[in-house]
Amino acid sequence: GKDDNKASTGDGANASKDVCQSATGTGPKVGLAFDVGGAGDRSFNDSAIVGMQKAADDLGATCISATPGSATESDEDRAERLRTLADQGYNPVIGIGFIYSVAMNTVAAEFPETNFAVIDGFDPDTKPNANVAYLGFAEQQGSYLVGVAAALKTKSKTVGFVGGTRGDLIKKFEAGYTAGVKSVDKNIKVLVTYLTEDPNDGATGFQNPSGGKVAAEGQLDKGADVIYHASGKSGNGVFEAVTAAGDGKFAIGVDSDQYLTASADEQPHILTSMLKRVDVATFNMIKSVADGSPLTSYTTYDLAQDGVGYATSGGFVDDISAQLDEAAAKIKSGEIKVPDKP
Amino acid sequence: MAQRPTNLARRAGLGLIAPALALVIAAALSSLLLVSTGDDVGGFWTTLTTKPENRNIVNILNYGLVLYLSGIAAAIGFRMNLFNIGVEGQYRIGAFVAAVVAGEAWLPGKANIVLAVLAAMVAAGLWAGIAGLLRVTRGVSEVISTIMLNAIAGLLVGYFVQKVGVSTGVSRSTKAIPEESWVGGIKLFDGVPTQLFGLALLAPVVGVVYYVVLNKTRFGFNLRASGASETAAVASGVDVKRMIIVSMVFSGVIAGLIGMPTLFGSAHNYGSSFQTGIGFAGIAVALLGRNHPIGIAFAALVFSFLQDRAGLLNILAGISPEIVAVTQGIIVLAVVIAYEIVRRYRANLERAHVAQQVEEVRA
Amino acid sequence: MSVVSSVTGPSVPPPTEEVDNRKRLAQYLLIGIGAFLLVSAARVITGAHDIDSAGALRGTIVAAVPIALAGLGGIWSERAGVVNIGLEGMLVLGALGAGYFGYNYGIVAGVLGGMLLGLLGAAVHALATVVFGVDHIVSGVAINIMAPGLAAYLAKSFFSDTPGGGPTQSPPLGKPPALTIDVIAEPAAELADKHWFVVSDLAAAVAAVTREMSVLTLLALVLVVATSWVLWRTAFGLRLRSVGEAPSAAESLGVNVYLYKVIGVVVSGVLAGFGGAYLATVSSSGYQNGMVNGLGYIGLAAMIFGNWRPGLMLAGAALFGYTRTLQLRGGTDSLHALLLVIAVALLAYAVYQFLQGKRTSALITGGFGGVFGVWFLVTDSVPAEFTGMAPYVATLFVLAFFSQSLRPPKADGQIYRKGSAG
Amino acid sequence: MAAGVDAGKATESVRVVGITKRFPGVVANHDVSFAVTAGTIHAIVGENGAGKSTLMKILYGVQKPDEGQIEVNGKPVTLSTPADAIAQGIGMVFQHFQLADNLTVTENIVLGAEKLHGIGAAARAEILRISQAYGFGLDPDELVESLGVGERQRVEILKVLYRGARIIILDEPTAVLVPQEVDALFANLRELKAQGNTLLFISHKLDEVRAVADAITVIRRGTTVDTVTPASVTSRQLAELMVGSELPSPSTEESTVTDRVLLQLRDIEVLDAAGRPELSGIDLTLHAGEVLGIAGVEGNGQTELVEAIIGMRKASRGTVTLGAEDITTWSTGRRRELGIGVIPEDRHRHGLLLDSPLWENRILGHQTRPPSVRGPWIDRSGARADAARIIAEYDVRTPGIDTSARALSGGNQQKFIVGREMSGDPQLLIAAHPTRGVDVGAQAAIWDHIRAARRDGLAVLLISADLDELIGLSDSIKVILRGRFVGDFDPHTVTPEQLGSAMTGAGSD
Ligand SMILES: Nc1ncnc2c1ncn2[C@@H]1O[C@H](COP(=O)(O)OP(=O)(O)OP(=O)(O)O)[C@@H](O)[C@H]1O
Ligand SMILES: Nc1ncnc2c1ncn2[C@@H]1O[C@H](COP(=O)(O)OP(=O)(O)OP(=O)(O)O)[C@@H](O)[C@H]1O
Ligand SMILES: [Mg+2]
Ligand SMILES: [Mg+2]
Repeated sequence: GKDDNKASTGDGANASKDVCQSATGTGPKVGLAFDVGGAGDRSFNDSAIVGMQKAADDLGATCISATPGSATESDEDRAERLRTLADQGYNPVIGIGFIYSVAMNTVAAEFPETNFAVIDGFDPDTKPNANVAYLGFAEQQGSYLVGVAAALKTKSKTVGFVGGTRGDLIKKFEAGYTAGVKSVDKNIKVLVTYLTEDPNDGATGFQNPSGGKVAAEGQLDKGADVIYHASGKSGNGVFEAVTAAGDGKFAIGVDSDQYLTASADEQPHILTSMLKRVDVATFNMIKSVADGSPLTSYTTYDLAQDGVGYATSGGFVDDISAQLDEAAAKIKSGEIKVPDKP
Repeated sequence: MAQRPTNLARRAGLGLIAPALALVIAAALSSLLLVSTGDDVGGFWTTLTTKPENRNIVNILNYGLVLYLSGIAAAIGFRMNLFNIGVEGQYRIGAFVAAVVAGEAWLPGKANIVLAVLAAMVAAGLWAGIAGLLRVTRGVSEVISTIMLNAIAGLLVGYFVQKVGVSTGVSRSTKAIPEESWVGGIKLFDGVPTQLFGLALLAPVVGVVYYVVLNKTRFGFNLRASGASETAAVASGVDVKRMIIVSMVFSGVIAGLIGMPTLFGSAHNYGSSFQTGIGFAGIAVALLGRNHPIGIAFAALVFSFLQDRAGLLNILAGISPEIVAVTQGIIVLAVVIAYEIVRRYRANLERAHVAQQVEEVRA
Repeated sequence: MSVVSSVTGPSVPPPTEEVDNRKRLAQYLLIGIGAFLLVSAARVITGAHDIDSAGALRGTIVAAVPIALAGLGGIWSERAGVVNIGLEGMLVLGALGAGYFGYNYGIVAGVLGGMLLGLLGAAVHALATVVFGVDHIVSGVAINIMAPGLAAYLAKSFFSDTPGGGPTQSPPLGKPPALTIDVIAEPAAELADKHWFVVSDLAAAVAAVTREMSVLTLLALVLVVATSWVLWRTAFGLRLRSVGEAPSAAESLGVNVYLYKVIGVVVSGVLAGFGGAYLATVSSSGYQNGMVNGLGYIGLAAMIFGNWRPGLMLAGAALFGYTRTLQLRGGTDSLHALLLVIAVALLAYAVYQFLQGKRTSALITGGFGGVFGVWFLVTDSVPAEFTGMAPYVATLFVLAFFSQSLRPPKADGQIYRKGSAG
Repeated sequence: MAAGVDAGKATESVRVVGITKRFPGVVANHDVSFAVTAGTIHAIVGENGAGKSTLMKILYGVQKPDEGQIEVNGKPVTLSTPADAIAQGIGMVFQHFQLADNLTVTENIVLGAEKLHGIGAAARAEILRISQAYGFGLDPDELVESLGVGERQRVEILKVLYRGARIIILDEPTAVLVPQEVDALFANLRELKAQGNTLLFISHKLDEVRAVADAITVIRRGTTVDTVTPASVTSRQLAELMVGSELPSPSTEESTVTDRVLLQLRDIEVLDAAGRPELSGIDLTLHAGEVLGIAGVEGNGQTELVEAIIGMRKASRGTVTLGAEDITTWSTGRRRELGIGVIPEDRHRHGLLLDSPLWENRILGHQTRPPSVRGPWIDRSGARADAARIIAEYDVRTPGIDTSARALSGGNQQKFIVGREMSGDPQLLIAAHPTRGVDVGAQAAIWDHIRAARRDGLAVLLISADLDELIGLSDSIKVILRGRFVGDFDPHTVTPEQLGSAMTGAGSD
């Protein structure tokens, strides 16, 4: 259905009122372990909090959130965080970000009674973990859709992609986006820039607005008029550059509906956002525990399950929603197989 | 002469007063900050003062020993008046190379470990050697070169992980080390999930070697002499250029070991969740420990302890854990200031003593 | 007496400072012009027009300014004899200050606030190093540990619940005023797009500085010039430098050593704070945790690169900013074109060395020049994976080839105690 | 007797009464009282560590006295910083020059006195004027780092004159000067005196003190012993006033020179960074049991000569042979192993690890030889034992071998270095200014040790600015000028004046 893909969420405004302070239910006690930065990123992490909020409202869930103090953490530190949460009787314990995969693999074995989940996670070894759910997303599918949007909106036949760190995760975004663009017009040029090659250097990749700005300016100067970013907060720089470039130049947000959190003068330039429904994944995990049938092993949230999608806020894509939904339908039906590697 | 024993007694006392004083200052300032932002001071202190659980003790030891290696690596440079900021890059090069070598498992079982560790030492040593070479041949300040080499190391490793790495879901890492080449942990407590990294025992060994080489050998003397007074060293026949390169390389060789305990003890591959920043922490640890093998050990434990508690702070006390970085910084400053005050006082004692002797001899 | 002095006096009186400076200036000018022609030629030959496009140059300026401000801070502090590794931390504090004051009291207050927090960081450094005589590096490192933690901690209490902001980032800040002179910028831009030899390059440069030129950028440039004037042309500067060269001599002439050291450190903090504010307002649109990410160290490197002098320091910062910008602008082809520039430059330098009679070094330089030349010829772009290293490798190469005889202030990093004159 | 003190107040430009200065544990000055008549040259003498420099530093406001008053021109004053002293018209030339190498002569002079003539052309002109008035011949724009010792001292004096000081203190100004320079200096002093200035100066060289001073105050162990007029005392009596001991004078016993050639330099050339020769055509032959003295104005290649012999500088031409070995290409380390002992010119930079204990300093320069090392290992006990031996044999005044070198007075530091370089039986001893700034007692001891070494068949290369020392100790003397040897002299016949003129190129050869 059409509306599923358009449902907008990840409204950062919610991030501010901390659900873990307010919630007072009798439902599941949820332990949320974030990566550096944590709640309030108006994106990925806050999307999880939105899901948590829903669980608090619908299931009476309560929660505690734990965040690292420094970016220089080891898997031991992460494991200890998860342990402490499990130890305190939180269940489920959800790691927000694949960075928790290794730690989760260690700790899950220690607490067989607790249910764990890792967003974007994976099992680093060959021993399957009975009590861990790996909640992945078909980012390439969502990216494909915004790629189609970009292709339909570009006048200069040149679009751009700005990635944080060059790693398999972000490559999925690039691959889907490029495929989407090419599906509309093979001749549209896709400029690709990554802010760093060092996958362990999140700061340069995802907390680097000035870098994102320069990268976007470079692509704009090369004629790009739509730029999709998968670079966390570096995206702020992309928005800034695109806004400065003036009318007819657009940026595409990522993870949550970034139109809603953009400043007033940036909003006219935010074409859409690739929605990664971390909130859905989070809520489902909590619900599954509440229902006594906890999720385990791999679940991929794709278009079909409303796990990814695109945002319509601002109404810039209303005129092309037909094409977008058609593409979405084809993907769901499997008619289109979206590549997840460039 | 008469007051000499009292002097000694006072010196001994001073040695203990300094750190205590420092910790008090640090505590006071951190509390002040917490109060000023309306955070739960009580919670902060209960978290920091309650005895860590056994598994936390193990974690603290693990990280502390790793930090110790890093601290020694930095200290070698410092003793030679070389400001080697490059431990971070050398550590990552070493860890990556070891991970690849061990992952390829050209040799069976334990031999594989030895080969990988040696590879790490060599790779990191050579990487550090670049800075030394640039310094002696081209007069490039090691401060610049190591800063640049850190960045290059990160990018190189990142690139090669993408190239040779295997995909694990959404990220890449080097091939996993075969199980027979893992280094089992050492069980400190029963019923505790965490164990002491087997290779963490490298730390004390390195510490002893560091101490012996530096204080008991000709080489160590030359190194310290070059650090204390380059001119005097040259005049007395020390080949300072050689010493610069050698000490840079040694510093790197130790830096190469930093990643080993984790690599063989828990991670078993080099991936995107492999810890960064240990090299920089090592600089602080070395300075806090005044480049002395024992001092560095204390410093490493303090840092590791705070790091561990930081993880709990916002679960148990709802305090944002960044405060711990502030505490660490304050501790470093407070300690060196306290030590400086004591040092001056001691210098006076000694000078007084000298003069007193001089007077006696004259009289 | 005259006899004696004629003996002890060196047979060839060394060139005076004046002449020295003028010669140096001329040299740099020549090198600059040469480089410019070279780049222009490379651009025309390779068609990699982004190598000195207005956008690239503008990006370079914006990238270089924070580095240069940190480096300038370093010069003030180390000329007064206090090593300042803490610049990194002071940048962070500056960025936070800009975020807090900028959001609450407007952009001007923001910049001033950045300077203020930088100053506070420096005050700690001054207290530790000058008053307590603590090892300068220890104090600096401590500040670099503290500052990011403090910033992140305070950011949480400053910016949570702010519209458009969050626990890890300030709300978007207003932009400081920027100058655009369309009457010049427009035609210049057009001319630049013609891609003519030299002309278009000049035009691009003009266009770069006439559009969206932030007043903060201009202020930064003014500060660089002002610094070299104050430190090398005024009595105050003489005293400050003397404190870094020979504190006990200074004290024996009635100069208040501590005072000037403190001033040097404090000014360096203010400059670094300004750099942080620039990051948060011009380079990007607000404060954000982790946004400084090592720039302070790069600034330190720029200072050493510049041999503790503002002019060369600026060159170092520019070199870094330029290569970093090319990379971020996806400059696989621009960097490829740069290979040609490097190759020719090295070969030219090799010839120069040869004429100087330095056969072996000429051979080595020439060898490298050849390598780069071949690399340029056999490839048609630098793999994107490697472009990230450009800034760092470039810096190392420049230092390695034009290896300087560094001349840090003589008492740099030494701890001075009152009353040890004589 | 007590010339200064009795003179009428009106004509006194400086009077100190009951000055006491205690340093942690040391009484540097104890109840020091004396007065300086305006327009006179007043000398202060006393052994190392007697408290002369401290007293002067107090007069110049560098250090505050614990007790006592200071009167300048009849008015009581408190001098808590040099600025105060300068304001009172006091200027001081320190024992260890206070100059910034990396600044120009002008910058060094105007520093702190920028108010007077700014820092630009006006100041430069004023400096030139003074420089010419006193025949200093200084180039205002030159970097101090490129100046020789004599010039540096003239810069120091110019600093004082530039500020219009009327009371001028000079702490051991002649220690580093050759006779001609000393004469020139004294000429300047007399001229300054003639213009009504008051001068206070310190020296260990009692003859010159008597030659120039109007009054002499003797300090022993921090207190004023007496103030006398030169006419009323002999140098010998002065020395006895100072130390209660006789004034020693260097003198060789019968020659012990053998015909065994030990050190041989052939046509040595050393170039500086810019490729200009610092040494050229140096030929030298040194026999076992011979003391070869090198005379020369500082900065004419003595330092380079030493560095070329011990391998710190690579000779661009020529050969160095020690005994049978051609050591031209050897490293410093190997050369010293072969048995070269060095008493360096700058003990603080080249001779000691100031912050290391004495026993570790014993190892310095002997890292490859017992008793301080065994194979690759440091022989701690060996080194400690031998350090203790040195302290005993060479009368180094220190509480023990664990004391840091910095805490010793320069004289004692020097004695320790001499002892160290004598051990490990060297064949060649290079002694550069072995007794500079060392008091008469210590001087005598060091001279004895050099003679002893000579008797034991060592070859000694003696470099000194103290011509009496050279003449007294050497078997033959070479004069070095602008990096070349310009004359050989027989110490038994040559006079300091002859040497001096050869050193300054004014000589007939
Ligand atoms: N800054 C100081 N701190 C502690 N003690 C000092 C200091 N300066 C001097 N002293 C003490 O005061 C005594 C006098 O020192 P001073 O330098 O005045 O001797 P001096 O007469 O100048 O000797 P010399 O003839 O070698 O110059 C020294 O023996 C030393 O013990
Ligand atoms: N800043 C200081 N701190 C402590 N002691 C000092 C200081 N300056 C001088 N002294 C002491 O003063 C005494 C004499 O100092 P001084 O330097 O005058 O010795 P010296 O014999 O004159 O050596 P030199 O001839 O090299 O100056 C020494 O014992 C030294 O320890
Ligand atoms: Mg003295
Ligand atoms: Mg002396």
